[in-house]
Amino acid sequence: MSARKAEPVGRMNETAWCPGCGNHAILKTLDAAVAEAGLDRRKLMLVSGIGQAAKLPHYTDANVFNGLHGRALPAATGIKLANHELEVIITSGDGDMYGEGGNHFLHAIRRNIGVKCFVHDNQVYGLTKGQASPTSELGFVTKIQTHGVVSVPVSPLALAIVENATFVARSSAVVPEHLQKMMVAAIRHKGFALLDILQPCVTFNKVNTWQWYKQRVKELPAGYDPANRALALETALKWGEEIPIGIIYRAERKTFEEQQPALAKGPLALTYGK
Amino acid sequence: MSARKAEPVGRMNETAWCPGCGNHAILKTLDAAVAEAGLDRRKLMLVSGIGQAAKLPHYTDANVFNGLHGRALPAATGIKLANHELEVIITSGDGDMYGEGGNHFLHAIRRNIGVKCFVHDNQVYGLTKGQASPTSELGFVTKIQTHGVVSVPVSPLALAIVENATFVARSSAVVPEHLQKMMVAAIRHKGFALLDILQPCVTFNKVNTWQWYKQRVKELPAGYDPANRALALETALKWGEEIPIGIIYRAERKTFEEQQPALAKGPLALTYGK
Amino acid sequence: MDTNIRICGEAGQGVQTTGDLLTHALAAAGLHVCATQGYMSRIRGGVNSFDVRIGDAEVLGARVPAELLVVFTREALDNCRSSVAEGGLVLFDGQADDGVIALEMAKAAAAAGGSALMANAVAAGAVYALLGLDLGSLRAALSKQFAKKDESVARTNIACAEKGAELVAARRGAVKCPKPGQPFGAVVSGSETVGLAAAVAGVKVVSSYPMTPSTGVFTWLAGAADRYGIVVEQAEDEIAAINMVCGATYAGVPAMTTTSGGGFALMAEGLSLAGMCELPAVILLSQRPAPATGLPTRTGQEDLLFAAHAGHGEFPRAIFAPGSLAQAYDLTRRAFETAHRWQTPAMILIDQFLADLQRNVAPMDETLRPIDRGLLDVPPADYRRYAVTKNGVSPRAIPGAGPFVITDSDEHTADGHLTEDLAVRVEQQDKRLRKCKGMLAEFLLPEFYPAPAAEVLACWGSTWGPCREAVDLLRAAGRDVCMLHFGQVWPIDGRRVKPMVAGRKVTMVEGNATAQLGSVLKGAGALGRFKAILRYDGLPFTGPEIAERAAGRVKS
Amino acid sequence: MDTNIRICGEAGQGVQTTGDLLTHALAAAGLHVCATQGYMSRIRGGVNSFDVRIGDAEVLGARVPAELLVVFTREALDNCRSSVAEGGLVLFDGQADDGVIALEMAKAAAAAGGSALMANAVAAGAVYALLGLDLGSLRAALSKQFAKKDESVARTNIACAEKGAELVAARRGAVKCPKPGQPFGAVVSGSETVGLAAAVAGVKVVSSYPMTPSTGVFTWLAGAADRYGIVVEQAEDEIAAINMVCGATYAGVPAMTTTSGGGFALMAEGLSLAGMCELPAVILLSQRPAPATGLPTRTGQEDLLFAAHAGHGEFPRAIFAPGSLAQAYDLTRRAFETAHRWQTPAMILIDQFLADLQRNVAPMDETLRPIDRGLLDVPPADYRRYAVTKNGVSPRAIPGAGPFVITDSDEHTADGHLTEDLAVRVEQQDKRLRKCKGMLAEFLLPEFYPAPAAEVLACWGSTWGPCREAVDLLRAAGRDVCMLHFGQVWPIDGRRVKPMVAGRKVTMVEGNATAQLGSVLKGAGALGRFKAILRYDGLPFTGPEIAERAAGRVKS
Ligand SMILES: Cc1ncc(C[n+]2csc(CCOP(=O)(O)OP(=O)(O)O)c2C)c(N)n1
Ligand SMILES: Cc1ncc(C[n+]2csc(CCOP(=O)(O)OP(=O)(O)O)c2C)c(N)n1
Ligand code: SF4
Ligand code: SF4
Ligand SMILES: [Mg+2]
Ligand SMILES: [Mg+2]
Repeated sequence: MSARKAEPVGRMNETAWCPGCGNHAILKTLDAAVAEAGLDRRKLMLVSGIGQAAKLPHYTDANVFNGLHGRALPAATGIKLANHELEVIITSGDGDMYGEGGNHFLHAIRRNIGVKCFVHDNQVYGLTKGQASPTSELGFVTKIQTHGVVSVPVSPLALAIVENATFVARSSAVVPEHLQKMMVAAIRHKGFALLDILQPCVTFNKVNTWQWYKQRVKELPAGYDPANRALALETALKWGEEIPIGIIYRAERKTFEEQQPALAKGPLALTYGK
Repeated sequence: MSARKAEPVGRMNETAWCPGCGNHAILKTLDAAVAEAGLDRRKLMLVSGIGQAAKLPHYTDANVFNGLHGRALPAATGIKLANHELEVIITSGDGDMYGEGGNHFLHAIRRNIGVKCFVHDNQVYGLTKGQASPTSELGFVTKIQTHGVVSVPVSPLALAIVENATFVARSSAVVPEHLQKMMVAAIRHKGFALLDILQPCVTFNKVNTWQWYKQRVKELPAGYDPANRALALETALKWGEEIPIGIIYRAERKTFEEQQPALAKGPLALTYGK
Repeated sequence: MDTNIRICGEAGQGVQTTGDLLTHALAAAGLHVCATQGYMSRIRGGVNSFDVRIGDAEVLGARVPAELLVVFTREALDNCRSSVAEGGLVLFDGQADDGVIALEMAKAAAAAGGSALMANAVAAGAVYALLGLDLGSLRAALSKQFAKKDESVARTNIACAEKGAELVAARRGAVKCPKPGQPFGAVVSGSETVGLAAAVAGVKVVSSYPMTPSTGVFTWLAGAADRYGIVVEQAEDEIAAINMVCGATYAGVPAMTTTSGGGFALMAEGLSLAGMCELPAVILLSQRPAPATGLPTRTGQEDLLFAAHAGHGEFPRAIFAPGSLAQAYDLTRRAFETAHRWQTPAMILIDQFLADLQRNVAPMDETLRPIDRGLLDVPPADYRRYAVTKNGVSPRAIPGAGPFVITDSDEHTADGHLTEDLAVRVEQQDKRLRKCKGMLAEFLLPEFYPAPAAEVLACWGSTWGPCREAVDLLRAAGRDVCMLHFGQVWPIDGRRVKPMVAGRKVTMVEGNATAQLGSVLKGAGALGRFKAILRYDGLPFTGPEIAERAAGRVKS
Repeated sequence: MDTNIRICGEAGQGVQTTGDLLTHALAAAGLHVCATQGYMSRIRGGVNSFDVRIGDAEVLGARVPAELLVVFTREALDNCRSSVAEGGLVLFDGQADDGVIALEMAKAAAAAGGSALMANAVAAGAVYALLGLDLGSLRAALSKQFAKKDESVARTNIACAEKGAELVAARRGAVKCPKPGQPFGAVVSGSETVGLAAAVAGVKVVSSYPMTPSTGVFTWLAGAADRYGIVVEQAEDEIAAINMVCGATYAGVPAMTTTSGGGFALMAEGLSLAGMCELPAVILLSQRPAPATGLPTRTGQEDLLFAAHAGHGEFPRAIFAPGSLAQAYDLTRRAFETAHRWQTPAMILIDQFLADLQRNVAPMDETLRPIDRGLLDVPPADYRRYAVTKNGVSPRAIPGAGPFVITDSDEHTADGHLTEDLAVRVEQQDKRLRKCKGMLAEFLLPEFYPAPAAEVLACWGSTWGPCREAVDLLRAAGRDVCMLHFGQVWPIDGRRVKPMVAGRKVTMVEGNATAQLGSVLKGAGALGRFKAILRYDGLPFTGPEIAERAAGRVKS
């Protein structure tokens, strides 16, 4: 048996993030959102891939599945199928979710599986020291993209809307109050929820800084109708001097779990052998 | 040395497709389009993955790279980078391109690499005998999807438009003349071109039949402006009693090849060692 | 004695329907049947074949000569004619010829009031007549087949069968038939058997991407999902499939994915994840000839070394390779049990030959008998997922009720949290690798048939049947030879295998070009020099072939 | 003699900047330097370390005791203090203590008119003074480093260095320093060397997905792309990377991908494709401890067996594992040559230790000397890509000009068209596997150092340096021992290796837990029983450690 003293296992004491990183705010906000949503921590299931963002699950009190780079979504899907009473939240990076994990992103949305996907979108690969990510802007110079990025960035929100996602929102680490609202709303949503969180990476992204995001993020106008898909698409594609934040699209659709006859009797993991 | 008699290698004599399959029409039309576009066959490079559609390259006179299931796009990208004077055309299935190959689909478009992507979209997995594909309709019953498909189908065209593809078109094997026009236009386009081709699979798709497609496909109205992205998105998402066909979206953007300094002196494969 | 009936024609012409019908009917007639298939990677056209080999005793595999060949096309006739046994007959939907009986099947079906589709009933009726068998069991099989349709369908089909029999009545009994006994057992295929065993073992999540020849298991499980309470999901790709399985096992249910070589290659990273996180992921790997796409619908045993070493880094795994259908049932269950007992991935290696093989065997238990997941009843408050233990197995709990269950693909502490403490790394890696010892102790010893002899034909997986037949043939010819069949191919306990083969002349019989099990045995110190009988053309071995090659009559 | 200087602090504090500066400066001072790094998988915080070991003769690896420790934080001090050699000194940006010299580096930088960032120049200056060295080479190094910036930057940095020297002037020469000779060679790292060799060999397409510790090679190539005319593309994932490489090689240019274990796992299917289509794909696999994510920034040699068997089906491949920097250059080139000569994939196995290792070595040739692609000058009109040949290598042409070049991941005819003709399958598989014979004939024999002896320490890849140092130490102590280093680890020509080790006492020295090369050698019939010295905690071996363990002074 391990020599460590026998206390309940909870969060790690210290994060491995840089001082000033947007991840700190996201972590704090997540804790607040979990409290506000009144979640039972024992049923809280955090899933992640690999990257700086993906370390988050270790820093709070929850069940943790910190899997492979890019594979948070299928792992979360498997977990949700095995026990749909768990509140499954993914916290992962833009590279993780839209780069290596792009195919799962496309197809998990189609399923409308009830997992909440919080993407810490710092528009860069943090953990591997600053290469471009799928959301890096055109011209972004790195040690790999020495002449600047030439591939147009993805628009994760627009992709999700086209894919018939049922909850598509954007917020940012620079507006923690708004972020908390979005997290709670995502948690309360029944199907798949995408929350793209603009996050400053103070070390490797010198373009999209705290300041940069702060100047640009702008809450959706009162009266904005998230059920209007065409409007939502238009809104999702906005990026520039103004970056809309809020629930950009919302729809109702049966979840994947609801359509699985095998789950009718309760979570498979709990009814096993019964 | 092989015992086979020494003739120039060309197409295979016989296809392995079912009689009545939409692929026959696509093959014939491709040959006509290649002729119409005046392509030099020696520079014609057909790339495919695995599936029924993916067998096409063997049935015409061209260079052939018939690679792995889902991986036509990265292989084609590698080929184009090595020799950008080749006319690179992909002929692949909906499962190949939007299922297994989904991540490459997302990212090849961002690059605007000059390959032409012809997707034989029969809304089913043909070669593996009739499972649902990413474009199968809700409720489509198969031996795997015994209660019918519950994941909403992808809209490849809308995805491509959101991704800033520069040429996005739809046609069908049921309208070969139109198809030929689209193929020629795609070939003449400079960057990445997506041409989604609705194709009856007479054996495994008893829903989306020749008849079904014929009744629904409808050419875009005269005066339709393919440069209008919002309209293009709206048009791309139309599916039902009327299915628009034609060049749904078109834009200008530098190709990936044009932005590679290393390619300035000519194709890498031809300037090698010089 | 046994008789071989071969049906050949294009894909889509009813080769398989006719074969399936005959297989079930002849089994019901009280014969031992063994049905095997060879088909091309296309949906229509080409030349497919379906062999129904019937005997008055167990028949374990195919053989080349057919006493009766049923062909639907001229191409099939040209292709298969050379395989007709001396004195054998051909039933051809075309022109009569020497040894060829013309039977216009579609026309006959029409004459009997049926559709062209019912040509297969005509063919089956004719086969029955040529074998001199009573039509009773064929009628019953047709009634059963169409039980869910309007009663007239079965009736018309039966009329067609009778028409077929009538049309060849002149040659009734022209093909020698083994003597039927009491009907027994049920006809099952390898795919069905693996699927059933998994369902019975309690698999609850199956996530796969279709790939021949693994799709049969996947499809069977999809069909059985409602009955056994399983979620069966077609993943977007194989990477998703294995990661869903990892997630599901973490959360507490037995889960499996089914695939073939190319798909398995994509799962290698996920396999390593299961090793690191100590997840009981089960993978069915149904082999076909490779590299790359290879021969998608053919058989081979080329993925053993890959399966044994797939995934980066070092972690324990078990690989089972059933030979018989009974073993397919038992070892599938054993794979689940082993994976759960040792909390590490387990694989089942079959191939197209075994997947498609059908025989009538003792009925298999279909009642759900869920395996023990090895969960703590009540995890203590200070529960640690990766507590260091003597046998390497840590107490397992699942998330949701009690203390947190924390798992990480990075190296981690006993808590499950990621760590860069290098001493902890060694402790955890040692812990994981300690399982190897216990797993080796549970190694399923290879089995001799019929008993140890001077000469050993060593094989694994599906080669069991053909190899056993070969041993029978060779022994009948006076040769002191036996089979040694490996049902588990990884890890191999070399120390226990060595004495089994020591002093014997060993020939590896494998469906690959490099004698992969041979090198595993060599590496395990179990075997020194050996000869090899190898086949990698995509077809399964046959008993007579192995016997001839072992006897040195053909070059190996 | 040699002296070890260790710099420790948090990520982001300039540990690497200081280390790099000292490495270049001390090399310019005429010392032999060997710099090694240990860092955590984080961008800020933690404890990273950078060792600069300097000698009056070649230094090949690290050692644990440091004569001089430079620490930026209390945590680093606590962590590393025990590794200070007896009588060694610590330079600490904090409180003085027994053997600890306080040096407020940022403050000193400010005093010298510099910014806090220039603390590393202060530290370097102090190190120089403690070693009793003249500041000349340090000044030159700083001038060179900031040559592109305003001249004042270098000047201020130099002032900082002088300030550092001044502040410890009282202890000038307190740390023994090897005697500098003539400055020679250039400082290069393993990553740089592999990148350079690939560029020089004529790689034209590099497609990778970032993954430590392979990113260094990728980054170096990106930086050299314009100079050498290379397209360097960051793929969306590793599957794309390998398939782009397959496409590019098919179309006629040398291409490479760089990755580590997890990414390589995702490439297994693509590797099999290269085997089937006979494409000269080159993969740089830079190893780190696994399974799964493991220890992302540490070193290990755990992927040999996986690399040797990765990919479904059977096909030839070659795996090189350079030990020295010179070998990294030569074997990278050899990988490209082998891949092209045999038209099959080749791999280069390095690891974090070698990737980050820096030494001053004889300058490497940077002129482009493109390898022979092995293309037909003018393909004949009846050209067939997969014509069957005696040595298995078919004539290679590229698409675009002459006859069609047809390739298929399915089994194919000599034409390249897919086939289900099983005789052709055998012919083609035999053809491909025939290359194995020729490749084996080219097997790079392992090398003895200094000469065969009764006892053999056998190792591969990056263990070369530490193992060689161990042999020197053991021989100095009178032991009849030698090293046998494998620069090629697959395929192994067992028949030629066997006589090299026969009759000698062999100990495998490997950076893994299961002696993987040992089992490969066993499987190749080259080796029977062996002992093993293994390490898998993520750190590289050191010479003294291997020597002690070989001498039995610590348990292996
Ligand atoms: C299969 C695989 N490929 C590559 C890596 C290396 N890797 C780790 S994190 C990462 C990218 C991280 O970027 P992102 O997901 O945006 O997270 P961030 O660090 O920016 O939060 C990469 C490429 C890996 N761990 N596994
Ligand atoms: C890695 C891998 N997974 C699965 C397969 C099996 N497979 C071959 S084709 C195919 C799907 C074909 O569907 P689609 O791409 O739509 O082509 P179609 O046959 O319908 O033209 C699959 C799943 C494979 N060859 N490789
Ligand atoms: S590198 Fe960037 S994303 Fe990572 S912890 Fe530092 S600031 Fe945050
Ligand atoms: S199965 Fe469908 S897609 Fe394939 S050849 Fe037949 S009709 Fe065409
Ligand atoms: Mg990021
Ligand atoms: Mg399809």
